[in-house]
Amino acid sequence: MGMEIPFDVANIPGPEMGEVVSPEVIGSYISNAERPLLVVGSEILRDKFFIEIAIEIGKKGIPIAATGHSIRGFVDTEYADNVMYYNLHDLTNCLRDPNWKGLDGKGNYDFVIFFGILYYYASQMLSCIKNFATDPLIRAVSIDRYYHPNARMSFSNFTPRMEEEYKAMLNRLVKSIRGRQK
Amino acid sequence: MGMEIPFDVANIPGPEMGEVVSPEVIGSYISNAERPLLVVGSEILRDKFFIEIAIEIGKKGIPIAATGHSIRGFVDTEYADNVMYYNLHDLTNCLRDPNWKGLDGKGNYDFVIFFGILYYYASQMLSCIKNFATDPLIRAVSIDRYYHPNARMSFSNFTPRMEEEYKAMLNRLVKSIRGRQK
Amino acid sequence: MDKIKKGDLFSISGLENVRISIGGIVEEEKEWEPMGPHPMPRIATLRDWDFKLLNRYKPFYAPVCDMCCLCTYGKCDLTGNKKGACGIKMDAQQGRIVLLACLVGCSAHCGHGRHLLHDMIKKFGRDVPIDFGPEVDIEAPLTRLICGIKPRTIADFEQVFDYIEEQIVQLADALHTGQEGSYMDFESKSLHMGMLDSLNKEAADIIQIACYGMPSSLPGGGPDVPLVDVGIGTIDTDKPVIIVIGHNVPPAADIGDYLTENELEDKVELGGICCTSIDTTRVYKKAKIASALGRQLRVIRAGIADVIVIDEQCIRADVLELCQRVRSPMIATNDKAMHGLVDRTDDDPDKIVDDLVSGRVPGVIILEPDQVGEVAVRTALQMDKKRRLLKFILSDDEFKHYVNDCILCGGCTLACPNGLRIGEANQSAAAGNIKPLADLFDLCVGCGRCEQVCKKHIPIVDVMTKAAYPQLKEEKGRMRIGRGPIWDSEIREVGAPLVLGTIPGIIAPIGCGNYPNGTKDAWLIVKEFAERNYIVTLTGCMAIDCALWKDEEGKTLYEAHHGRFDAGGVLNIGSCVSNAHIHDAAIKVASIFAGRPLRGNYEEIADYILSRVGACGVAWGAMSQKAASIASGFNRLGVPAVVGPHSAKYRRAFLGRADLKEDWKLIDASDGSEVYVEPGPQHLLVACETVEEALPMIAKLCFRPSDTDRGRSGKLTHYIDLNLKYLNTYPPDWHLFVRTASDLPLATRNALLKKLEDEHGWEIDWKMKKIREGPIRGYDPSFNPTNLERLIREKK
Amino acid sequence: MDKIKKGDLFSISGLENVRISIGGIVEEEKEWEPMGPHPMPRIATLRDWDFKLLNRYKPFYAPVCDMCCLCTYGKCDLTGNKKGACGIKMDAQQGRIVLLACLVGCSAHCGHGRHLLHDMIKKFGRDVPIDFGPEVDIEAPLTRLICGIKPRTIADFEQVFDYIEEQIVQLADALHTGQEGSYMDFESKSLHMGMLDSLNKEAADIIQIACYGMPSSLPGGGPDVPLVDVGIGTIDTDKPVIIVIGHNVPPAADIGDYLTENELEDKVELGGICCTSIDTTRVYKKAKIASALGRQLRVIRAGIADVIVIDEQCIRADVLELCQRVRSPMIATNDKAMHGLVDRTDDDPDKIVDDLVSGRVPGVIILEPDQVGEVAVRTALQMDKKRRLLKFILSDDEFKHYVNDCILCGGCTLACPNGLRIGEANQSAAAGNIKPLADLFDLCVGCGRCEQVCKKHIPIVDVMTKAAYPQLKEEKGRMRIGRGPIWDSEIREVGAPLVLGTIPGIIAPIGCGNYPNGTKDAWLIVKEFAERNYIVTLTGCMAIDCALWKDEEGKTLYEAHHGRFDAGGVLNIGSCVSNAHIHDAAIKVASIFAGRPLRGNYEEIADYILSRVGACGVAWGAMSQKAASIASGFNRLGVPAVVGPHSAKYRRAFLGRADLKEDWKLIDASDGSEVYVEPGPQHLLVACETVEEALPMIAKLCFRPSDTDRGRSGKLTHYIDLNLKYLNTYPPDWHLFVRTASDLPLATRNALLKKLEDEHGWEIDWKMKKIREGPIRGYDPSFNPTNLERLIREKK
Ligand code: SF4
Ligand code: SF4
Ligand code: SF4
Ligand code: SF4
Ligand code: SF4
Ligand code: SF4
Ligand code: SF4
Ligand code: SF4
Repeated sequence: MGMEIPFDVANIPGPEMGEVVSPEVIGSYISNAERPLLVVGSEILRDKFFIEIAIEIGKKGIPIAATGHSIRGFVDTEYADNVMYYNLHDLTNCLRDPNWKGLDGKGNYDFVIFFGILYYYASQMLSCIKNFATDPLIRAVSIDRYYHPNARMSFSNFTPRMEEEYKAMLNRLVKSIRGRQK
Repeated sequence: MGMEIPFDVANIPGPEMGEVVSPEVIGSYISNAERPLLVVGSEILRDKFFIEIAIEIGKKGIPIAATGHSIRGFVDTEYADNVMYYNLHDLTNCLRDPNWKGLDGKGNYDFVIFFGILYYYASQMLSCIKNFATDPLIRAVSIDRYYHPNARMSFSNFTPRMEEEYKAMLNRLVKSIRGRQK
Repeated sequence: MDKIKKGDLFSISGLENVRISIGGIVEEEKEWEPMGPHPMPRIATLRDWDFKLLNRYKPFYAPVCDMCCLCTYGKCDLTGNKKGACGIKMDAQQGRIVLLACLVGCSAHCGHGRHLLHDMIKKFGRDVPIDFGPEVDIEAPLTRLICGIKPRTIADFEQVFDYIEEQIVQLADALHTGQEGSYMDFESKSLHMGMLDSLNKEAADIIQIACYGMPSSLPGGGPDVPLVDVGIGTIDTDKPVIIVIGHNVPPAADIGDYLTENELEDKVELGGICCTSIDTTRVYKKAKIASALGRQLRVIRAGIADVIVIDEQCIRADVLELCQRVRSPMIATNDKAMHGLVDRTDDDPDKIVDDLVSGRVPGVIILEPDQVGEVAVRTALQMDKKRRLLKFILSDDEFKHYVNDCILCGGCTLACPNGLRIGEANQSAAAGNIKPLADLFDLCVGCGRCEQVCKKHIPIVDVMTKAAYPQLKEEKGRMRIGRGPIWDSEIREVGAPLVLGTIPGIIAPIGCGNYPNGTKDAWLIVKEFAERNYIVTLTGCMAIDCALWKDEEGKTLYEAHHGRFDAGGVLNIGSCVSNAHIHDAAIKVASIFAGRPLRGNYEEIADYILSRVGACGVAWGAMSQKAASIASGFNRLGVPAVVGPHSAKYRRAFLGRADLKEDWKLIDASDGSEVYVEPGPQHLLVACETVEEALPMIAKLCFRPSDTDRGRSGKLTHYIDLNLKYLNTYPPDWHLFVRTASDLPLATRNALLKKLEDEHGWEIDWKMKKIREGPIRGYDPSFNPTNLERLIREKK
Repeated sequence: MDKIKKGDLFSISGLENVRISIGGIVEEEKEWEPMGPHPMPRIATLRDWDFKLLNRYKPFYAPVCDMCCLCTYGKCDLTGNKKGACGIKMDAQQGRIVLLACLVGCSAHCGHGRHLLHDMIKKFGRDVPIDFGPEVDIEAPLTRLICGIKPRTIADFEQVFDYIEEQIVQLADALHTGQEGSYMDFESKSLHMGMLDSLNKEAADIIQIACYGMPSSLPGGGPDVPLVDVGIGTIDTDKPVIIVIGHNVPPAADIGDYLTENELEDKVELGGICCTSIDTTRVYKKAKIASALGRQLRVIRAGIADVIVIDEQCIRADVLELCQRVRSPMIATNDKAMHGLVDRTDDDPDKIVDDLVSGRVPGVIILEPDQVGEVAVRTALQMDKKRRLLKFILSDDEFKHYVNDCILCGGCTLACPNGLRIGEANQSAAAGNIKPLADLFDLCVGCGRCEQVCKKHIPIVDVMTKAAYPQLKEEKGRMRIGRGPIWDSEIREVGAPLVLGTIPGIIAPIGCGNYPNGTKDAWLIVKEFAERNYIVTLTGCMAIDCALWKDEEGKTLYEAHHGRFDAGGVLNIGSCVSNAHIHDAAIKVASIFAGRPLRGNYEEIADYILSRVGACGVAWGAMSQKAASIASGFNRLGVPAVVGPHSAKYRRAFLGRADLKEDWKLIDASDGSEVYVEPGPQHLLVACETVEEALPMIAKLCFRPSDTDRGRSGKLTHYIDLNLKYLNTYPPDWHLFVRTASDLPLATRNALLKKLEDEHGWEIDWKMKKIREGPIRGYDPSFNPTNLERLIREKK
């Protein structure tokens, strides 16, 4: 069980709650994943920094599903490589289907990173993945400034005062991801 | 939040879950309590050792409410000092009333120790105390071989193989309680 | 009257264009009884009565969860009686959850009853008379009491269900986010729901008794109902076996009919699980009871069924998967539980049987009960041949393999609702001693949670079953079939002794099998009270489970005791819905013995029962939402209940405070004076940790302010005696129930007087053998206790 | 017919002893329409239709909790789709919870409707005719469709509620532990519940329109309904103020009557919160709308009410405590929400007023609506004087003190459902900049959770209100009063453009105010679609909230747009129950425009709507259980809905898979051929993260297979345009909706053809400006899409 308080304090789902881990742990999981996917939400638009982080992750060969209206951020930055709008509900629904072909038609993913998505909506989608995307297992993690109990792994809560620490974490994360063939 | 798995794995009540602590911590709380109360249940009858522990605690000046059919253990051991049968539901109902007069007519308690009570029944009563006996605050703890999330403080789970360790914990607990005027 | 019936259409000249349907034919009402003050009470009608109860027996809450997740403002954290986003506090939220449980429970009975009524009207017509023979005049006490209706035919229950359904929906409305804010009002609503549920049950059981000619006071009924076989061991697996599961008997009845008509009664076994099995024995003589709910998983997994027929309620949600595992085709017969199957109602039976037998489909839905018999029986006959060689009990080798595989990780124990220590038992078995494992069999409630978490994929339930197999094969009990209503003539006999207290009480063990310690507790409870000359009335799973055990002479309790509603009787009233007859018995005491008006007069009758009828429900294994509403129904009528420790998870109890004098103020109806009385009954709903604690508690909750001294001395005897026997000590509160020396049992009077003097500081007049000072009140034989001001005859 | 009415009693010679009550007068049915295949459908009746929907729009589950706590076998851990002790798996359990939510929601409407009917019959008699004036012939489309009944008077709705109540209870039965095991069947049951709920709402609104003469197609109704004031700022606090809260209008109507009769209309303010306020404006001209649910806490705490009258639903559970805090006496008028108060129905008004004004009691219960007016008004008049000097808005000093006290611990943020960063805003305010705090006011949903956890005991809500006070005082909007039914004549006008697609769709923003980002989203949604010539039909809190904002010219959307059911209209249909008229409009398109039979013909009509009527519900702030059942009701009828992100906590969505060709197979009813179509509508129930995402999604869900090319090109225009506007890019799936070149908007056709060629590899015949290869299907103007085999006219 996690030791952190969920960002929404009553968001205690049950016996299985995500671990709080360092960026490097997540980075290493991403590096070792067969088919990782980065799912970004509209909160990445609150600061150019976050779009850049997403793009940096994308540049390491990781496809991006842009949910909410986050796609604006990529369009505005003119990054169009391997990024695609998807509704988050729709995307999660696809993820739970082992036969889904993925964004590239090559199959489903095994490691999913949530980034910049409205807390409670993200939490519910993580819950779906945790409970139903089990065979084969999809690991879903969060790299947001919230503790996400429904994620397998998550950072802890950051207050606005800790914004710089959080940004540093994201930089560490990017650094720890091994680039891959796209 | 606790780090232990509840003995009943789905017994996750919410954001406030008891701490796992050492016998000495509980002992010191008991020692410093204004009016502590030991509540024992029928599981103390499974081994004479547990009755003796209860009696030793009782001898430190702490009154005992014997719930379930645990009173048999005291009668058989001929310990009758400050021990009284009480139905656990009834007792908890009294505890949540700030105006209750207590077993001795001198008023309600501020620190309640659960010992040897059927896990799930105890858990519910601890939940009642946690949620409703808040003004003035009653701290209820468990010294059973189970992790009790609804208790303020609790031991962790012991398997039957760890019976000796558990007994040693109880001995340490007894030792750490300061005796008081009865 | 023959010519016009409800539902009829006729025309009136001048109105040819209009068809007029008859809604109801109302016979002159004066005929039987004038209407009381509260016919068809709505939510607020009996609220004053509820608040009287609730002020004495204050709702006690123990949350199972500190959060609320009922709307998307949430989840909300209510820990420490905080408010959620909608403003609800933890206490009200708990009341709301209790109301929700009662809603689901009450709806289950109502849904079942209404469904049954539709089917019965379709099969037998609207005019099936309600006539239970010469010994039952008051055919439907709850219906009269609550609705003010005297039902003549089954169709008269339509208006009863109309009323109940409307009220259920009104109460469900109150569950919505942003409605009720007071836990007291939530509880009043739960009590209302409970009362409706009692009415449901009466209606449902009366309808099925009337339509199927189930036992009543006709010959062979009542105390004389026959015994049937109970237990997995009684099912003859050499024959094709049909197992019915659930609560709604028509499909099973149709199977019985088909077997009879086709002279297959001795060739095919018809066994059942849960209440359907009890009711099947009431309609089909050769039916057997395989088990109560607690063994359901294991009976199915044992693979004895060549076909399984489910109807509604208390069916494992994974029944289809379980059936597939042992290749038992399944027939679902009710729209409430369709399990994703294809609806084959009205399809050709040949095709259905063929699809089932070939395994092309794992099961089918047949919603017409009268189409079930043929398909079930023909499928069973064919499946029996196909399944004969299949083995579902583990082989010795498999067993050994599994117990050896166990790594004692303890995962199963943490998953087990009863915290059973399976790993250690496996270890013993691996070392050659299977007893610990076999012993777990009865402690296990058969839920299957353990297996799912075992990292070694040990089929724990099968392993346990294997270890217990020798004893399981010998699980052969006997039970009376459900007798239905208590006779008016019986009430006439026992009315006085009950109210005066000389029959110490009616003990009603009812409901499910979520026992803390196995089925034997059920047996012990019945035995203890029957032997002490209480009247023991059982229904549902407890009625089944207590039949599994035998005394030294090999007799079950049903065999060792008579079946009369009289001292020492052990009565199986029937399935869960039949427990309405226990309410009815209490109501009839008030009506027949005490002459209280019945019609639309709930409050007065409940007040009477609370003060005078020493009845106590026991739901030792209460588990379901139905149990929640059943208990609430008993409670509103003034009948307390003792429940097992799992029931603390119902979240709410009704506990009296013996230490608060003000809570025990009654009125003497004779003169309006206020009387402080002993706390009798002390609680309305209380859990005990162990059966040893429950036995004296049950006895205690039989005290009533109206007890005569003779009655009180009898009750005291049992109360003290059960304490001494099971707790090795006197109860700390026995003196509260002493009003006068003659309240004390003669045999021990002196010793008890001495104790009162020594331990409680009472003043005893030793010469007169009288108590001078001490009791809460003296004994006044003319005391006419009530809680209702309006019943005061003459203000002093 | 005058002489015999339902409920009448008369005698027949020879049967003097018997009274016959008339149950229902059934006029010759042929009169209007022959009965269709499914009158009064039961659980299993429309299951095939449900399974069709569910196989295309597969239930998607996102648990809010991984455990189940519904019975005492539990809690059970279902994580990872494990089974509970009863055998239920996580997926079925989620379906069960959804059914539970729908049950509570549907019961709320049914409980309300039935209650209203009782009160209305009592007040106005059974014979109030259902007559909505010359423009409305099909008075009750859902009632005709589902029940096969054509209601003539309000009493005819008794049988409608009888039917609904019976079905609700049947469905509640299925919630019991050990019933349904398949999530598909749970969802079919939820859809059934949703359908019943739509019927509830229609019945309730028709009854109140009929009894109170609310706007319909009589003069001054329909598009011509007047505007009323909306917003806290519109309440004149210099007068005595009465605030009504809830959903059941009779008590408020009685207040209006009393004010009118006593010529107090200009002396006393009658304002309301939630749906009661909307309905009050439909019966009392001078009524104002203080706010929707999201501001309820703050309106009460602002202390503007001299008396608060609650009825049922969407009332804060702590309303009594809130009232006491600002010394507003409270009158509870409904047995579903009694808040522990004393029932004073039938008591002397003088005494009640005196008790309330003196503060002897914090509130009273008055269950007779017609007794409420006098007490409420007289109390308000007296309280106004007493309360005049009280101040409930923080002083500048208090405000400063509190914001300075904040230690930025973040506790409030963790407690806040929207995660609002209050601490930082306090910090700004302490430093002199109150804007961040004031800005939070609209983002806050007014739940009060933050305050309870603040260790510094900062009254956060009051602090925020203080900061926003200047803008709050200016919160003055205008809204059309609820117009009720869409006229048949309007349908005749728009039927063809809607089905052909030239009016791009009906957008129905409905329901609660649990917005992720404040009320302005509601405004934006309405504005965007109204300006694009969609028909925008609103009800409930969204109808209120969108009225709070104004354009540059100071006009609200209701002022800037007409109120006709026609392109570009912005219609307030009414309170939540009024949204049945949106179903009705879709049904009438099928019936009036397409001539489909209506009576008892749900499946065919739903099939028609799903394939041809481009309607989309928007419940951007959906929060309650009612919203769950409302959405399910729309969905079963074939209308998709877009919901806000909080709605992911409803646990279930209905999502189509554009990538699975097999899911989009339709039948051409003309010849029975199978046609693979574009995914339109792609989802039945889907959440969007932000309003920017929702706008294109709503447009997308208006595609229908039946669109003509002209219609399709219009829809495509808006879909692409909204994507470009809010997401800065083309939608990745726009090409799926292109069947032929003429589907493409003329203005951009070439560019789009180029994109199809370049980006999607389609083959374009550039000479003919035609598409040679690429689309899922070609455009066939004679295509007659259906999902129902039985509708095939002639098999090819
Ligand atoms: S109330 Fe039950 S379902 Fe809801 S969060 Fe708590 S345990 Fe989970
Ligand atoms: S019903 Fe109330 S307490 Fe429960 S989740 Fe909704 S707002 Fe929170
Ligand atoms: S099946 Fe029996 S042993 Fe296994 S978890 Fe359930 S009660 Fe425990
Ligand atoms: S979970 Fe399996 S391996 Fe672990 S103790 Fe239980 S039976 Fe043994
Ligand atoms: S007693 Fe309980 S478990 Fe048994 S059949 Fe009845 S409701 Fe089900
Ligand atoms: S209903 Fe089923 S899953 Fe829920 S607590 Fe009961 S046994 Fe467990
Ligand atoms: S009242 Fe407003 S700020 Fe406070 S917790 Fe609720 S939504 Fe958040
Ligand atoms: S909880 Fe109170 S002190 Fe803490 S940040 Fe919020 S307002 Fe400030």
